[in-house]
Amino acid sequence: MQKMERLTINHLQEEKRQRELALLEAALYVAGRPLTLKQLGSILKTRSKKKVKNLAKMLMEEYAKRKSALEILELKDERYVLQLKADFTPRVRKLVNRPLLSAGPLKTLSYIAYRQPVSQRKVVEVRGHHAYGHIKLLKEMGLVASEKKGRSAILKTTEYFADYFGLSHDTTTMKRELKRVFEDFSKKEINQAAKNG
Amino acid sequence: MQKMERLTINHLQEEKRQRELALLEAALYVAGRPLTLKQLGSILKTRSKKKVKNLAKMLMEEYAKRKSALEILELKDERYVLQLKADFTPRVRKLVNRPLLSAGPLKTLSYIAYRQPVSQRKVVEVRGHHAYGHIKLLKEMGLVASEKKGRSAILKTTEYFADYFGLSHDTTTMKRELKRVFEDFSKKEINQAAKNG
Amino acid sequence: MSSTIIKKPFYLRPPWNILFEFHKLEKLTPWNINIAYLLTTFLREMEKTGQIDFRASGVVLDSSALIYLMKSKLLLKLEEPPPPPGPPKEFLPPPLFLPLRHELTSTTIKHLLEVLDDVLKGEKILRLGKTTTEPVLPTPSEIFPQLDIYLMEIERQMEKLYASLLERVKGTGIIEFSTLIKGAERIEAIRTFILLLFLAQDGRVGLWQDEEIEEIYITVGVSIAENGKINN
Repeated sequence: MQKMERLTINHLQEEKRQRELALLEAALYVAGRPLTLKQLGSILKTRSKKKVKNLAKMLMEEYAKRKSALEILELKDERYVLQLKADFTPRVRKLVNRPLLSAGPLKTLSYIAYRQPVSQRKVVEVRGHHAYGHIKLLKEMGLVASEKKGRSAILKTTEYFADYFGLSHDTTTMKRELKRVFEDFSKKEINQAAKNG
Repeated sequence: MQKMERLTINHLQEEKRQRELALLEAALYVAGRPLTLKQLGSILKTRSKKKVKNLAKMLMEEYAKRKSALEILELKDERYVLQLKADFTPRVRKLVNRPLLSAGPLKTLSYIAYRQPVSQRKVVEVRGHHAYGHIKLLKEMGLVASEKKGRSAILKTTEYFADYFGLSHDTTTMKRELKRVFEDFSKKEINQAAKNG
Repeated sequence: MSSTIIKKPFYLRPPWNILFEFHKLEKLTPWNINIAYLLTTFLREMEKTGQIDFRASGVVLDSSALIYLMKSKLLLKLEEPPPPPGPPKEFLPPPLFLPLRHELTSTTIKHLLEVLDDVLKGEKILRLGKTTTEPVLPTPSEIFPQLDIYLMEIERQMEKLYASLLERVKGTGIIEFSTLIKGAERIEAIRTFILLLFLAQDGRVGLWQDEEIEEIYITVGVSIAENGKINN
């Protein structure tokens, strides 16, 4: 009888855990951006960061185990995100219903993120006249915001931008984080070039 | 020896199938809307609807088996969609805070939906010159499609638009639906104003 | 055969040989050649050996001059101001590729209808505006509603401007707006333009604009009525 009870309890616990994992998955799916332990905790109705972290790790492992096109990543500051694995991007790109930015606007975005706060004049000087169109697009997508300062407009990335990439909201920290990303990228480029060369 | 070979072949086939399932999953995930067998076939690079259908069913089963917050459904006219199970929506709704479009483009979209099929010239006349940019964005997002008619472009909303707002794919029915909802809405507004006034 | 004939003259031996072999000279850094030392020792050696050779002295003189020239050229080169440092090369970070993520958006059909209401109001205003296309020109009160005195004077001002126009266009019958307002203050130019609109409405002048250069041409007198180009 005692054994039966234990089995039932285990079973109930397992069911509860499954539900919590699904709730976590639901949160990450609808958000489409990195979520903090706190945000996830509020969905799970718990204040225990440890619990959320454990569940997030479990879900990550579950995703890693099945041969899915999706992945859950842990970003800095204990944030988690659900996204498509990068290798699938080229095959399904055409199905995306958002204006996907091409390399030009993405370079302008990188530059603004890296130099912010930066005047629009400076961005156009460095990136050329096409940058006007890029800036407009980036603003429309909510990735960049501008502020009037005298005659010029000062450009900054938005919180949405920071969230999208799992970067810090604090500009100084974010710039440091970006520097690291760019450095990693340059190294990869160099390695690639060395391999190809 | 023969057995070994068969095992290898099975193994390779299994790997290929896994890759195809993942690709299907990737397509449904990034689209975020129902996709037809044809659309899915073009991603899988096959014209065999039967093959796509089989794979879609397999993926559906796989999703049903794990206790996921997501589900794959087959809709009528053989379309498939990956979506959040309805019971999870209330729990995670507060994480959804990004509008589909900012106010300007949304206004232009609403006008096109209400007056469709409508000439681009007419839309620009009513909505102003900014509408050119809005129309471009709406087309890129797959919400609006245009058709050349002489010198002018005739604008219509797409099936994606209908799916997004839960409207009929048939334009006439959709306009009727929109009008009805709009009238209900206006009445409510008037009542509200009468109450407040 | 005496041995003196075979023996090379002293100056073809190092270190003086440098002064006789131009091709070697060009390969050396001029600053490494001590001319004073070479010349002093050359003279001393010549005196000692008694081999006085004016041709050799001439070549030595020539070489020394050449070395001096090389040295001074280098000096001049050094004096050239260093090229201004180019603008520091801006670091252009690589593009940030956006990962693909599904995201539910918050726009509902209710939002769509809320804004539709606005848009349809705008459409209605546009239609109303269209039915009242007459008169083409704004009434004076629309332009300067608060300047009553100015309005009272408007007739007088129109006459004044018209007279001045007749005076200025003389035989040609046409004048550019920019010429008309040359040297006038901004407010004066605006006033003149408004008066022109009134005159045009009365059919006393014709106005047309070149879209490319944005110049406005004012035509005055009978000829306007004949050439159908009047554009209000």
